[in-house]
Amino acid sequence: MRFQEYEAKEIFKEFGIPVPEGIVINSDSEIIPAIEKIGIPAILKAQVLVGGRGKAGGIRVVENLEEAVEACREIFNKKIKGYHVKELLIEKKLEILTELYCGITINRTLGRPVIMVSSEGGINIEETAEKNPNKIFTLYCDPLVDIYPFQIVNLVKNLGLKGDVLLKVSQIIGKLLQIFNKYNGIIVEVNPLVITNNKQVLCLDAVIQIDDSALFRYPEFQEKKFNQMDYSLQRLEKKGATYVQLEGNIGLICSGAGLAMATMDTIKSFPGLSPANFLETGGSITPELMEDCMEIVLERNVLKGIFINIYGGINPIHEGAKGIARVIKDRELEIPIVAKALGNKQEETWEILEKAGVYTYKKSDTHGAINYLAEILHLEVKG
Amino acid sequence: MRFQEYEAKEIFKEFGIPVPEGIVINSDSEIIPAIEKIGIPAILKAQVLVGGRGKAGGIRVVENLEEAVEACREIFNKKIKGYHVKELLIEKKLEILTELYCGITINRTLGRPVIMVSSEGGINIEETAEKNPNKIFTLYCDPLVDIYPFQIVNLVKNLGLKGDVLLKVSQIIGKLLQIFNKYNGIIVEVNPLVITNNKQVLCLDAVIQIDDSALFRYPEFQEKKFNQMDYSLQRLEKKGATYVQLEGNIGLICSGAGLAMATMDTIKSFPGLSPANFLETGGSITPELMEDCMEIVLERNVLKGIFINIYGGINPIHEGAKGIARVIKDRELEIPIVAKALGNKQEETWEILEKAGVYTYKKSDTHGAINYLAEILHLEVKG
Amino acid sequence: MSILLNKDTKVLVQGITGNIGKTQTEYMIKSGTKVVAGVTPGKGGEKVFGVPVFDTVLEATNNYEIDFSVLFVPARVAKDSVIEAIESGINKIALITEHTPVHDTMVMKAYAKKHNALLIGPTTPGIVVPGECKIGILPINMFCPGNVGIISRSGTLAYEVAANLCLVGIGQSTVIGMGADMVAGTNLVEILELFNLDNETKVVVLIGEVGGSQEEDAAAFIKNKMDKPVIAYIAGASVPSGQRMGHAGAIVEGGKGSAKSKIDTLNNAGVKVAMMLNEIPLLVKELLS
Amino acid sequence: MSILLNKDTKVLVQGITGNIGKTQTEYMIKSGTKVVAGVTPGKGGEKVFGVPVFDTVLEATNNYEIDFSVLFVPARVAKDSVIEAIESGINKIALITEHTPVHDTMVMKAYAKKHNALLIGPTTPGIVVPGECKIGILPINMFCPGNVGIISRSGTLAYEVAANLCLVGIGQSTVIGMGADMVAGTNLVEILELFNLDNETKVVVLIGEVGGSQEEDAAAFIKNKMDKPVIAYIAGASVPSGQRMGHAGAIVEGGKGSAKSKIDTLNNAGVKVAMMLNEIPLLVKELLS
Repeated sequence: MRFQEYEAKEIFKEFGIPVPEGIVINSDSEIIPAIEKIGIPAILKAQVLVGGRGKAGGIRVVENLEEAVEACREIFNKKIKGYHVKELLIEKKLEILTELYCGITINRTLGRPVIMVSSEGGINIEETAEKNPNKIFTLYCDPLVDIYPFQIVNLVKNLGLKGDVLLKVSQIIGKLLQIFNKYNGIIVEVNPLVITNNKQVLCLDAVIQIDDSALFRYPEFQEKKFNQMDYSLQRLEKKGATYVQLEGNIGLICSGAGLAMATMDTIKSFPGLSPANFLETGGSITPELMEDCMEIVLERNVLKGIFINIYGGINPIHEGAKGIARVIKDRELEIPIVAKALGNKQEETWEILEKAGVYTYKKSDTHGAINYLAEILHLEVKG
Repeated sequence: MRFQEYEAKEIFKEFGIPVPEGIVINSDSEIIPAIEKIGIPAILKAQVLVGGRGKAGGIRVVENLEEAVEACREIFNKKIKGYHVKELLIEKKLEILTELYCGITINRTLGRPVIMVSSEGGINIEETAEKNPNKIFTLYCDPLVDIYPFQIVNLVKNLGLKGDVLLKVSQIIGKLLQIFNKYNGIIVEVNPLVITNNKQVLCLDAVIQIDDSALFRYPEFQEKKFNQMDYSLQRLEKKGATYVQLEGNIGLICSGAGLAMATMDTIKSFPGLSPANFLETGGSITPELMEDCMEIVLERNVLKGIFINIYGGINPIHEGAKGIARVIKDRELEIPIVAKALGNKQEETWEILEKAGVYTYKKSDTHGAINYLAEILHLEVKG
Repeated sequence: MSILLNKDTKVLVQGITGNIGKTQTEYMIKSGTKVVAGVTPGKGGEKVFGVPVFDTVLEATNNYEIDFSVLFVPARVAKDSVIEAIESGINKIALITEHTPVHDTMVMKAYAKKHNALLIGPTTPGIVVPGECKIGILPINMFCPGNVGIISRSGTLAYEVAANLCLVGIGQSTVIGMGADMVAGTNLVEILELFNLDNETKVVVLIGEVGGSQEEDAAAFIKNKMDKPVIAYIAGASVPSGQRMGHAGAIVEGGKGSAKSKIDTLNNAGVKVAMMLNEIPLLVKELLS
Repeated sequence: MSILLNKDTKVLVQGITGNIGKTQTEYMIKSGTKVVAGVTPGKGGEKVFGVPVFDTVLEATNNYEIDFSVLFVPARVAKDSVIEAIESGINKIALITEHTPVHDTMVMKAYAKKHNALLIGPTTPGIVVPGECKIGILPINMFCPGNVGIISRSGTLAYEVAANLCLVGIGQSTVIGMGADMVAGTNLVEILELFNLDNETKVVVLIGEVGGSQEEDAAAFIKNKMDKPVIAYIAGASVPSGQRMGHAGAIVEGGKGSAKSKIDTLNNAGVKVAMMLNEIPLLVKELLS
């Protein structure tokens, strides 16, 4: 789960981490009172859940009201890396001496949290990391042992900081680590972490992404996350499935993310076919989950056909088949559906699907199954 | 810091630990509505901060309203191990199948938390521990390693529990350990932890004592603790000193608990002399702290004399001396005061004290110093 | 021969009384696996398909010799259950459970390493020795005995690749799913090492996917230490990459993680990389003949 | 000779720039102690009585050889500071700080044990080698050189007993205060062992107090392993015992902890126990002559 910058900054504040004063607005009409409260010069920041919005024009410094109104309209009308801007954070522009970087994430191979700091904070941090990796200092955490404040001071010393600023930066990083640990973080990042001309240390940006699998520990976030989704996606997520809408013409239901990706690769290799979605059922297939999968796939009305690629390992595919059959019957579907369903209870599954009018492909090669679908589509087009 | 049973049960409830429904009353007049709400038979429990109140008559089972009113009056008029009863907890009496014991405390020698459980819960647990120590099962915690739920199940298995009850008891103990760790517990204890005839598991009693030195982590408790003290004691505690009122006639101010205890032992060995208090300054003597010490000692108006026994190690005793002198001057004290003040800055200290009219004893033997005080008192009595 | 598992391996099932635990225990027993005991706290004394159930792993290990524990427990108790197995002296563990919090996985991984235990998963489908036995959820009708070792980060892709090999008459020595969670208890390299030592295995098929740097590490191992030919496939080459949040992920991965990085690195290590699933049987056949 | 400390011991002061840290550093230097460096995070680059101050212990150990660290840090950072010292390779530590949370002390004690470090305190007054040097807060005018070792759970009682011995012409080899917190980093037995091996020490005075079972453990050690005579005094014999809460304390102590238990156990171990402070010099004199 990702948080908007202003939401992350709210969490920072709860932990006593200093952030600039800010106001969030949802519409043009709020910009003037916001600027009047915050003062000039101010920064307008698009609230979108992707990195690199600065380079994409999502951040603007304004020196007067007219400029603010204009910039505000421009940003609200922008799409940033495909995201509409629905909220804008207005903050006072500060006099900045130094921009640092601090990020906490997980090294997947080692299976350890890693704290990264650099004195080269700002929008070019990835470039710095690539060209001057020695400017990034890291502290790997042992998941079985607490990190103590002195270890963070030792890490931050590498940035050449002294006195009060050394302590303030170390304390902030200690608190970022607390957030990372308390909320099962995937990423907690501040870029830039700035030192102002009066030696204040503040987080100008704030990134928090937490582990969806740990959301049961934070019912308040779980609810928030579900509230951000539309209803059909919510139902799927609650049952452990994952859906991503794409631009193609073949609806897809797969059990397993790897299989889904391989299936998408294969579909794309057929001229004229492309996946309309990514859908991974997870390991808890029931008739109801399968109904929900069918419903969400059918929400896209550009489909030429549906391809179902499921295995009966942990999943009772014969149960899932009942859900598919029910949707076909209830909605009197006529769209061609090819299912490749193998593993435990495959015969039972085939029987149910065939009765419902689904074309079943009984061998294991996905390529052959999609070829079968292509043939059917071709026939249909002909007929 | 100790919590009353009902306060501890409030904390238990926050952690999801089941306790009987209860109502706290402060006066006789509240007993009838309380019993009407709770129902009959009910248990009346004196809220005092000592163990063994059951055997001292502080717990009564009542079968009807008249009995309740009478028992309530009796308990409110009682002193239990020296404590007045100011609050009474009324709870429904339950049908109990089994009484277990669970206590978490610190093994001082090992420096480790220890979880103790027994199937022989109830008022005779200490006897059981002495005569049948094999009926107490223990789990020592490594302060560097988390305790996992399965370890608690392994511990509780020793009590011969099965099924749901095994899980419920284990979960409760896991939560008691959470309380112990979260609040820096010295003792977290439930005796008895009961299994009812319908297989509910509940905490009939609740003991929580937490480390005063860790109270800075829980401002809400620190405030509560100070609010329970009268003002002069509060001032002392905030400055790191410890005061306990006693029954004797010699006011005492010592730097260090061991020295204070040894001084008390010595005073008692003189016929006619006995300590009026225990007062340990801690290691943060200032003129103001010493003034507060003098004031609280002088609150007892039965004093024949005051004995001050302080060392200048970490403590600036010459600073402390200024506070003593100020009180003597401001209150025009005439009570004889003997001070044995040695260590760093002893000469400066003697000078200040002597100017203020304090008898100084310049050798290190406390026995000699108290002998000097006895002589002075004798002279005074004579004079 | 096979790696990690054979018909004499004595298996414990943690979470044996749940729906999935019960069903899969039946499948395992039918596949020839020696399931000797099960554990579900609070269900001690019951039996599941004749297998005795205990409240704690310690009781199970006190009563039976256990070589391997397979877990079908809820995600929120996965960490506790894995550590219980390790603390009870079991040093091979497969965690089937999905949606385990990654912070819990990191603790388990560190704990297993500290105690020299092998933790496969979370979200592993398990291990199958075709024609002999299996632990986990792999449907055995997708597999057939032979000389190809399969290591896959994806569960269902492992089934697919094995079944496709069977279609052309190529069987498998051992098939093992690693689980594709953000952090895996055991990485690809550790299993490659085992296949490298296994006499029965002539060729290894490695099925990776985008994300992380396990495939890049595997490439280095194959280049430097592997005596057997390896065929690889990386799922997700044509999948549009998700929008990244922040920079931390990019910095820590240092350019690894994409399908392109993985494929290039594997190619450079002399591994034949199948660009499509259906190329795998052909490539394996070439190597075996 | 002396135990743990002598004039060549290179001492680090953590918390050197605070009021107490500064004052006590001056006293230590004047007493002959080799204070080579100090640490206060954020104060790196300053000097205190000529001693260089660093931000971190690591910088100090990178620049100086350190044998012993003495800490005058606030209670809330005591745990962090002690572990910093241990992690930086210092294996003798005295924590002067009072009011340290006991849960923090338990962590420090376990950490020290794991890393074979000796942690004296918290609330220790430190160690003095009369006439030579000291670490901590003991006022040196209370001590004189000689052959009696003193171990005390109370700080100021140690001063008193030493000064009283000096009054009758008996000096001390080393005087060490253990701190009387609920849990001590080092227990009495561990220091008795050191005195037992010290050639300079002819007699040991052990000053205990009510609470805990360290004196009972010490009695067992003295009975079985100690070659030198020990005199003991237990403070608090006549102090009314506080009201206990709950039963856990009584159960875990199993009858130990009272002055009576301690005195009886020590007597049974052949230790002469002074019932009053002023008996100590007489008893020591008897043993030395």
